[in-house]
Amino acid sequence: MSSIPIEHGLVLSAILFAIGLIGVLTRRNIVFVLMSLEIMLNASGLAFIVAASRWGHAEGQVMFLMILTLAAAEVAVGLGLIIQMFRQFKTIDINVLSEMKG
Amino acid sequence: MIVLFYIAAVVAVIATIAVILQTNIVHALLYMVVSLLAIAVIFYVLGAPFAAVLEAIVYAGAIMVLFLFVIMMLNLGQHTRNEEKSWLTPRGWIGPSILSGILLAQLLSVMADLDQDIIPKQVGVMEVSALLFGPYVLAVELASILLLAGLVAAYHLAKPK
Amino acid sequence: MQEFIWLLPSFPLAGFLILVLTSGTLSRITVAVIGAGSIGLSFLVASIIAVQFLGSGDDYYIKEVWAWMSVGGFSPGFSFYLDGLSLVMMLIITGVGFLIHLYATGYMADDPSYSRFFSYMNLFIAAMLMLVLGDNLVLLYLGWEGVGLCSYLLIGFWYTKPENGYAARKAFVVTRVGDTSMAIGLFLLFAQLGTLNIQDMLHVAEVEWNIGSGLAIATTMLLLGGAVGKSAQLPLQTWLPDAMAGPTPISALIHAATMVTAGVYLIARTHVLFQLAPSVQLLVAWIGLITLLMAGFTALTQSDIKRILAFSTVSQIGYMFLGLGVGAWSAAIFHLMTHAFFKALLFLASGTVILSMHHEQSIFKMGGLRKALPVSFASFLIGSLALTAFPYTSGYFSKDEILLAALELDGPGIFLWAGGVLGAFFTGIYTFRLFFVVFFGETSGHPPEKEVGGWHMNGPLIVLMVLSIFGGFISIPVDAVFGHGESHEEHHVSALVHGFMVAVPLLGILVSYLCFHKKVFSIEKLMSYSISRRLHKFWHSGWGMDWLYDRVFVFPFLWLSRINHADLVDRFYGLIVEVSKSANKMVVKSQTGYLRWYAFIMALGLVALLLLGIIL
Amino acid sequence: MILVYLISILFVGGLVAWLSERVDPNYPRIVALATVLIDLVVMISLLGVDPSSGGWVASVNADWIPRFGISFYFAADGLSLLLILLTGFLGVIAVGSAWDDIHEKTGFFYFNLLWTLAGVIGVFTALDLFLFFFFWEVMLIPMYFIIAIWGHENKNYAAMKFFIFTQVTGMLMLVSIIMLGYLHFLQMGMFSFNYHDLMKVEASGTIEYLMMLGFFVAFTTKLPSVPFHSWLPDAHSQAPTAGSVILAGILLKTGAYGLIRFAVPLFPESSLDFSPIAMGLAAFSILYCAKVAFAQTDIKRLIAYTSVSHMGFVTLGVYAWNELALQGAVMTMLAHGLSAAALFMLAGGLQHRIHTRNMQHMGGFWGKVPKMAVVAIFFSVAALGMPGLGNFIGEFLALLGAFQSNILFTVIAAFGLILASVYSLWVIQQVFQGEYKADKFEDSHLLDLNRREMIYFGAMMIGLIWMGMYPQSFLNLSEPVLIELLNNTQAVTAAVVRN
Repeated sequence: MSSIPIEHGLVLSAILFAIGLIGVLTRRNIVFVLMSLEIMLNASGLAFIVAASRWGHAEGQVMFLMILTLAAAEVAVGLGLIIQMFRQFKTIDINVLSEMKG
Repeated sequence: MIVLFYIAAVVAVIATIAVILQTNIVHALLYMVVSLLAIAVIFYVLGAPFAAVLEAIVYAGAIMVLFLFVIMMLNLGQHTRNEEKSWLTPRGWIGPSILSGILLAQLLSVMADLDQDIIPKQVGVMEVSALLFGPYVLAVELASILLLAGLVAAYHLAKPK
Repeated sequence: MQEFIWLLPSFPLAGFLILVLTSGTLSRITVAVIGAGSIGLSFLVASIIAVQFLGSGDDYYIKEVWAWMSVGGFSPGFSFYLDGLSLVMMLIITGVGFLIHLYATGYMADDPSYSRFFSYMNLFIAAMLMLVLGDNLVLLYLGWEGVGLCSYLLIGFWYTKPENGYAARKAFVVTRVGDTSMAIGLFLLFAQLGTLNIQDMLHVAEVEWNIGSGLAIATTMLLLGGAVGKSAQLPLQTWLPDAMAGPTPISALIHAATMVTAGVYLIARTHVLFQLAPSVQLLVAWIGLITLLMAGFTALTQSDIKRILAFSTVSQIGYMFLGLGVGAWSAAIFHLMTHAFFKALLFLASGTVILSMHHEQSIFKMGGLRKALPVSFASFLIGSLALTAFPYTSGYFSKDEILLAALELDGPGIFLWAGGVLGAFFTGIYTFRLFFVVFFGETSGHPPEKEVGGWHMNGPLIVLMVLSIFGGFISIPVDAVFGHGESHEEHHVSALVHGFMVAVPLLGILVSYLCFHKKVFSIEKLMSYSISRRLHKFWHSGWGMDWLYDRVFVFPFLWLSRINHADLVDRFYGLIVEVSKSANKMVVKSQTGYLRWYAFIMALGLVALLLLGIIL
Repeated sequence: MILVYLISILFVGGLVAWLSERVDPNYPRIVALATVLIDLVVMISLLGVDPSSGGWVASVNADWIPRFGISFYFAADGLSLLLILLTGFLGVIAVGSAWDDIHEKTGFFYFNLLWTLAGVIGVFTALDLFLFFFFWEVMLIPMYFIIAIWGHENKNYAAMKFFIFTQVTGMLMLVSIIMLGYLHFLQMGMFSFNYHDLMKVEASGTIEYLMMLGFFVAFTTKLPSVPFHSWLPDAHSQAPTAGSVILAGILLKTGAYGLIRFAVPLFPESSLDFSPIAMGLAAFSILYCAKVAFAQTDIKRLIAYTSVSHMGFVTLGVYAWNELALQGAVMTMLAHGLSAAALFMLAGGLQHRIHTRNMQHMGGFWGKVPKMAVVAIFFSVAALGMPGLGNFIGEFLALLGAFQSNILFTVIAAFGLILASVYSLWVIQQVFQGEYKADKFEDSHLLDLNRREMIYFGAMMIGLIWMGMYPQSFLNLSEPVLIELLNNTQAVTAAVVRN
């Protein structure tokens, strides 16, 4: 049997997504948060690839490429922000950044 | 090949869990690289070699190195582990885990009745490129502008006063 | 000359405009010449027109000056209608008006706002002429409101005293209540009859309405509302006594001779409608009677010289209403004319007294003035006699005709007559109470050194004295106007009744003489009983009408204004603002500032959405 | 094209005025005055143009967004002309009243002033409903700035309230307009926002009623009428004098114009059903606001409430929907435009002199400022409906016509005449009569009207007397329009009754 049930691929991406979400919600270190975000992004990219490979399409890879670009840009900006934050607050605790509240 | 998929999947899940549980940030980063490489393997198995290569080069190579640079710049390492440990209380895991569990359950229930199989078929660089520079050329251009904007923003933000 | 009838209001109007536009830069003498002269010119023109009109033998004359507006069948014009009734009115207005203007040039001589005074006076005359000469009810309404405005301005002429402004507002607002009723009457008339031209309207009404029909009753009730407001009859009489706050010539001109009789004119003008609604006509009579009696009692208790005369005016207009109510149209107009003569005389004379006494108005602070103020004394004597209907003075003829007409009316006529005679008795008492207290008896306070006067003040008094005595012999040419509405047989009453009617006022004078001159009966002793004190207080306040109206209308209105100062409707919109603010406050609490919290909420939202998708 | 010129002169003039401030802060007012005067001349020249078929003069029709049937369709008839002339006249007056009043950001002020006027003229001439809505918004935003920048102590609150009220209700109208266009699409196969096309649209009872309500609420908010009036007292009391003049004199009339031109003719049947409610609302509005006016101590708030009260006569007249009543409504609009503007200018003049609007701090000004007292009495008396002046003609005709369609509410509304005298005279007494009090302000600041002010007030007085003594010259202009509207709606309603 040379076929994989599509559910298995999607389930994997769902699991990775959920793990990434846990990371985002739990960690206070902003670098970890950013990494968890990357996990989530990656999981969604995986879902695209899985879905596209069901039909043998190339569009899934195009979408993945887009996500990749997005992730790269996001990481660049995010890390720049982290550096700036560390300069200002001398910490990478995300809870410190809670001044913008109603 | 199919066995490879399941092995890579298990590796990816374990490595990812390890990422979020780690207190040592450099270790976490290494687990992350492992996870990404595992996913690259999965891509390959699913017939997306171009994506697999990019995953390895851009994600595992470039982005993770970027993280590493930042960690080095901020001089995070062993001495922040204690701080990290004190932030990670067991109670803090409960809420997110329950929420994510529900989300996962929902996603699984949505996928439950998909009864279709993937027969992996190689979709090479050529097809992808034909699409990229055909119908999606505008998206590519926009993506390049996004990257440019990201570059400028990152430079601007990280610039010392 | 008749086609120049438009000149009549134009002269005073021109005078008004000149005086307003120059706004006090003219010398006093110029102001006097313009102010009084314009009325004099009007009187001259009026006289010539009158002679020509009477000579021509026509029943009426119409002159359209310009079409005011023309909208969907509603086309009142600026057109003047001259007939016997408006002729009499215009002569009274310009004639008596001129005399009063002349008097005022002296009376107001020391006032800083000389020019302003005459500009108002001229505007008043112009408006009053519009009122009586207008051939449609809209033009009449224009004059009607115009005189009200002038009355307001003149009552509040001395504006620095807040109570004058209050009195002026009261006068305007109370009459405005009547005016509104009249305006609604006009709407109804137009809706039903399709025209507001008085003569056309009366003809159509006569043809289309039955006697006693509901529409006739409704319209006449509404018009009556206007009339009682302007003429200070029950239930809207309360403004007139307060209106005495204005300068005395105003009281003579507006609040005795002309404006307050506009209601009488209105009813006489539309008498055809009132004949179609006999019940309302009878109501007019009863209103007149009750008002004249109430005002008589009140006049007895007043001590301010002008207020006594004001209540006496209310009472005399009550007689006119009584006359209108019993169908003695021409008698009512006749009484209007004689009343204009003798009441103007009394007011002007009281003006001289007041001015000589340095603006003292309480009769009990005067006394024994007959030597010091001979002209006033003579004027008051003649005026009072005419007012009490002393035989062969002008008031005697007119009042006699009204009372006899009342006696001849079937049904309630005898009561109306008896009431009227009783009123005449009181007239005798209160008039001569004033007369005896002011001119006889002890001199109290500081007697004046000399009487204020001069030809321009005494001249009008003398002319009015003559008119008050002999005015009864003037015959007014109103037969053609009321011709078809009035029975014209001679009054057949026994000599006994007639003698009785003559004797009653004389009896009143006698009582007054005994009480207030000879002091046979002591008023002080009477006043020592609490019941009489209370009664005195009650009558003094004008039967508590002001008290009542304050409580029924004024206070609730003020109360409503006070509680709703901030506009309840706005409160509703404020409520919306409050609700959204507090909702905002609640939402703000979720804005913790923790990034992870936001992410958590987002995930929660995702879960909820997915749940929704699964369920549906 | 002349109508387009009318509007564009103002738009361009506004821009020039704004730019000219860089040269000299005194230039904007001169530019503005010149602009409105030129505009006024152009308007007067419109009177000489012979109307084409249907009574429309100077109509312009060009495509704007043809896909949705939206076009630049301007045209004027007698009714529009009257209101345009009022706009031009009061525009001159408003520039005059701002002459010495505005010292900060003069360029931007006159820019806003002229753009508001341009928006108003657009509203009065647009015959494409989308275009109409466009101008409806155009006049709103500059007005917002006028209040928010040059207003008094509580200007932000007032400006925001003004904006929200008109904006929210304007949205309701937009929904109705789009609904109408869509119904046209469904019935005729294409979109159109042309006034004449939309007249032919048929709608079922409920839908028509709802669309009518959308228009009604938008217009009665602008008018305003209870219960949508409460923005007006705040806006007026905070706005600078020129803003009040435009607001009271012209902007409120756009609401009334909208009722006559759009709300009733587009939805004749549901308007007929609705008329008792509208007339009742009008009568209530007259009495309620007259009473609230009496309770005010702030003179501008008081005048604002009297405005609402007087506008009740317009609503009453419009929903009576017969010739007399409509003519009355139009005359009331014109006369109230002048009298209310003048009263606001007087109040503004007082505030400018003694820096208070509280009447309890005033009293006995007659002796001190006699000219002002005479002018105040003239306009108060005009406002309370003195015959011989324009307001009387309007209110009398409105009531006379309304009486034929609804006796009860007309009688109730007539009581407004009494209350009008109560509050008008109360103002006179508080400000001008009584003892002279100068303890709350600098005595020497209380100067009588200067020559410039006298010219403006004199012009407005002449206008009111003209309207009062020979209203025919105004009535003739609006008569054919109103008769046409009446015939159109009567044809529709008669057809309904037959079926």
